Amino acid sequence: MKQTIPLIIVFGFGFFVIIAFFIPLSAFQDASQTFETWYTGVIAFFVFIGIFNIVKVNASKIQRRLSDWQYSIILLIFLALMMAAGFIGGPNGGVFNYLFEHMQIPLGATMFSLLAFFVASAAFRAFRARTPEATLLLIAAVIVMIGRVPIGYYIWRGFPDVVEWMMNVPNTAAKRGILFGADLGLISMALRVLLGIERSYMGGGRE
Amino acid sequence: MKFLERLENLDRRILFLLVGLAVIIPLIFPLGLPVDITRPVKSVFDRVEELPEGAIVVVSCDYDPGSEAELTPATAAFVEHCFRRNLRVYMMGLWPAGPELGNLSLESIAPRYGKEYGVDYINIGYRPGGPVMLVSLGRNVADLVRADYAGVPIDSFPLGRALKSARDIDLVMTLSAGDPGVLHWIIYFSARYGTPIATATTAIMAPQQYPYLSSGQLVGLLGGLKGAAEYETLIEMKARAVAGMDSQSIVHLLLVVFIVIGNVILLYQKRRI
Amino acid sequence: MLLILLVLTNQVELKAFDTPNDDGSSITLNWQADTLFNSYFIFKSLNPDGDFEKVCEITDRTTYVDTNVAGGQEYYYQIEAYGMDLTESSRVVGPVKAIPHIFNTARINIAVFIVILFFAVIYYITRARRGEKLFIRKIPGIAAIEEAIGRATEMGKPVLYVPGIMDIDEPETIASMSILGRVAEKTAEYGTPLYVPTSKAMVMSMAQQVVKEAAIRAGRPDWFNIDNVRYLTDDQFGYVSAVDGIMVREKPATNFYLGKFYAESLILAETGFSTGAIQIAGTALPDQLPFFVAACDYTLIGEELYAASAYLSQEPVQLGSLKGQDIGKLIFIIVIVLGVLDRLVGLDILYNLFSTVQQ
Amino acid sequence: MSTEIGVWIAALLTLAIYSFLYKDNPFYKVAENIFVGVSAGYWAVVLWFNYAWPNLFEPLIMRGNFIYLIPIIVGLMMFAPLIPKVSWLIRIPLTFTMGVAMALVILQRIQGEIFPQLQATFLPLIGVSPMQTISNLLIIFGVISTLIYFYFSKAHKGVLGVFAKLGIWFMMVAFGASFGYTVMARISLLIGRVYFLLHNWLQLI
Repeated sequence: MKQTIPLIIVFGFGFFVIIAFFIPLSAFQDASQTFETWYTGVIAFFVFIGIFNIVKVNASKIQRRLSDWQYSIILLIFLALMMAAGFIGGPNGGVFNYLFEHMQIPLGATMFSLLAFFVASAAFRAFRARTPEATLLLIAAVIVMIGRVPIGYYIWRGFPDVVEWMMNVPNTAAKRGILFGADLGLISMALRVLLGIERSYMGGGRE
Repeated sequence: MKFLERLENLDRRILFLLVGLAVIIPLIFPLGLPVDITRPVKSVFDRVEELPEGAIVVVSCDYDPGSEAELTPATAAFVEHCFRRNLRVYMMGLWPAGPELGNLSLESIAPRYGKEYGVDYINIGYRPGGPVMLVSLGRNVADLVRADYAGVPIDSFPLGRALKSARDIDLVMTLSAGDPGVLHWIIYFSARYGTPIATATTAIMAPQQYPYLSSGQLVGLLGGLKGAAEYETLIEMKARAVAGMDSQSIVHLLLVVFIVIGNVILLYQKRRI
Repeated sequence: MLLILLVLTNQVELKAFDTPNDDGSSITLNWQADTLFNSYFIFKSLNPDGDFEKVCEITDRTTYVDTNVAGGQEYYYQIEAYGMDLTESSRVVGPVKAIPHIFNTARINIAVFIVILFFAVIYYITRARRGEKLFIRKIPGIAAIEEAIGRATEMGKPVLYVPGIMDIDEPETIASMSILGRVAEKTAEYGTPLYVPTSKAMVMSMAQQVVKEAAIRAGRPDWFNIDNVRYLTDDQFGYVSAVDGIMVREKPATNFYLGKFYAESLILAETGFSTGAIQIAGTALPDQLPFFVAACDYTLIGEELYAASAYLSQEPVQLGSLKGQDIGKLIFIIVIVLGVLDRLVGLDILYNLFSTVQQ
Repeated sequence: MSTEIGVWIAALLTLAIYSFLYKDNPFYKVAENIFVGVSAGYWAVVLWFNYAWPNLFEPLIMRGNFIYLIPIIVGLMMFAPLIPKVSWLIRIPLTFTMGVAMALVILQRIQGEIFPQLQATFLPLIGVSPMQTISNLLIIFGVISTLIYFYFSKAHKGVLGVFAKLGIWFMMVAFGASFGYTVMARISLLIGRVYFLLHNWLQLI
């Protein structure tokens, strides 16, 4: 039962949605639409088990005085503050927005901007002409890097066109090939999942 | 050749420091290098130029503060252009924070052109639901949009009444930083209703859009801050994006120098073996 | 003379028909008229000479979908076109009625495509199930997964498994969960600690199940520590900041990044590199592949990610599906070649066959 | 210098994150834990108000649509693992979500990605400029050889091997180009933050 019911659910809902896609009758369309709404709702609702997990993990860290336990207190305080602000004052409330604007936004943007540095260190390390493949990677990267900025245009007026050609031709070709392959892999995996052949995602054993 | 060996094991924090300086210095002391125009940006510009006065352009702010640095300048330049051409701007967003950020641009630009809220532009705010929402939006706007971002009934605005379904939209501009975003507009909206889609994306996402550009599923593309700088140049209003271009050039050159050094080290090592 | 010509050419040609491929809730009107007209009144009636009621006014196009119809009821339509100082009526068309369709014929191309692909996969699964040996070549990135776990064990350090930042409705995440099952089984066998920080609560729930069951399968239920599979935050960069923290503090010997990634890919991979970990990445979409390729030791590219779980399982049935995928690729290649030839001779049959825009 | 507290908080947090580039330190740890706490709370609120409430609870509570009890009960099964006896019930919401999601994904990838992309690969070889003909041929070749690289059930030898190798080359050029193309974006982000520090906080520019 622990295996069968979940497998029936995956099979039933999956194939229903696929079939409903081809049947314009309102009964099918409405049911399919309802399942889609439920599914977005259920996914979102799950965030509360996440919050529960954060509290549990951090509380036990504090209780057991594991290393860096003091920081867990900070985490829990700000979590409580943000949730209280949001659920009492609503998602447009003043405190909620203030914390979002002056803490979450700059923290996110700064974390994101670390990439400027990491792009440099990765380029320094990886772009070395060790093999023919690595050489292609290196040459393509350097051409585009220079051609994309105004100074490239200064050096040679044809640079932007070369960059555009590289993006349009080899880049498009390889990415399209990867996309096709990935989509096939995806469809085959989705089918294995729907048919219950692949069940390791739910910890299920072999057939 | 001890020097090269030292470089090989260079503490990457020195790289980090150099990158930091290369950004800060040109911002304080600008160089003013010129900006060239690429075709995907020109296509967006031309499409806007071709639209008749009063055409409705949906501007979808599908980004958040994380990519604000790249997409706000593009939003501002595009909205500026729309107002200049007397097009009507219908703003929304697939990301919660997007329309709020977009609104800052609207509010600062509209007064300069004497545009009136609800008549020449409107902001219907964040629209959750991604794909499903887009499909129903194209089918019938009224099903989905009852009020603008401030909660005022949409029917009380002329522009709110004018847009009923995908057919009334002349162009969609999505400022996209990920999912849901430009891909969803293409797959769930344009593929179904045939509405032309233009986009401004973060530079990271830009290469991914080329297949859609060449297949005609996208009208045009503003890639990253560079795209915004090009658009600023096209509408002859140089602002924040153009200012950042100097730092860009310097850092790019710096990176190329790093790469050259890396390869010199490699050559030296090869010769020693 | 001129006036008569005008009148003659100004005829309005109206067509009304049941909207194809809908659930029987609308009738579509199309009309052709001279460009001199700029607005059209649409009238509708239940009988051809009864009282026509005005439905609406259209100004900017020459098509209208009437959704205010009762199923099975017959309607008649007429249009009046207005220009500068011209008025012209179309003749009455009808009867038309809206009929529900049970199959969306505009999507038949998609249906056929799905059936072919499903069939290819199922065919080879069946052959494999009958015990036929199917050859699958070695995929370097996948082979490296086991080695990397072994290395962590030798060094007595933990393994970090990052399943991407998206929820379980993304296929990459599901693929990642399947691979996690195999990785957890191995680490449990060796008794190596396995950290799985997640960015989505549902992924956490699923990963907990996967790792727990894997521990039981490996005969080491005591090895499973539920707090090692935890939720951090839904926020992309909040999540990254915490995972970076785990990397520099716990110093895992092996980092797996398998799933759907966005900009965080390089932040993770570079931080991981600085701690000296062996790194194996895999993602299906091309966006983040360049960064993983540049900064990680092995990268599973596109389809390889989906193949990994089938490959690692070494179950004949799963391997059979890989062969099915190869048939899919063959079909793609043939279709592309035919499509190009088709355009070369100017037939455009295939081109139209792959159209998806609906009216 | 700015006199706004909010700007100061933002600036200090920004610097705390940058300190990680030097090495892990208490400032970073504080910023990291604030970040995780604030953002987890933020998303809980956003997901509740934008998805869970309107999609599940509002129809039940405000409109009395009792069928919505089903998804809510299914959702509540997320807590099942807390009770060992029924812990397997967690599989019900997980499999429900996956079933719907997998089906949607298959359909949309075919309709929105595979079909248009295949169509776009049927490129004209005549009636365009010679340069365009060469480019189009290259695209067609590139797509095919990349696909061949992913061929699993044959060893990469002979003709297949040549194509697979070409496929790798195409991918390497694409990866290099994408990497180079995105460097800009990354620098833009740093420019954005430096602009904030210099303009909004220190008010130097």
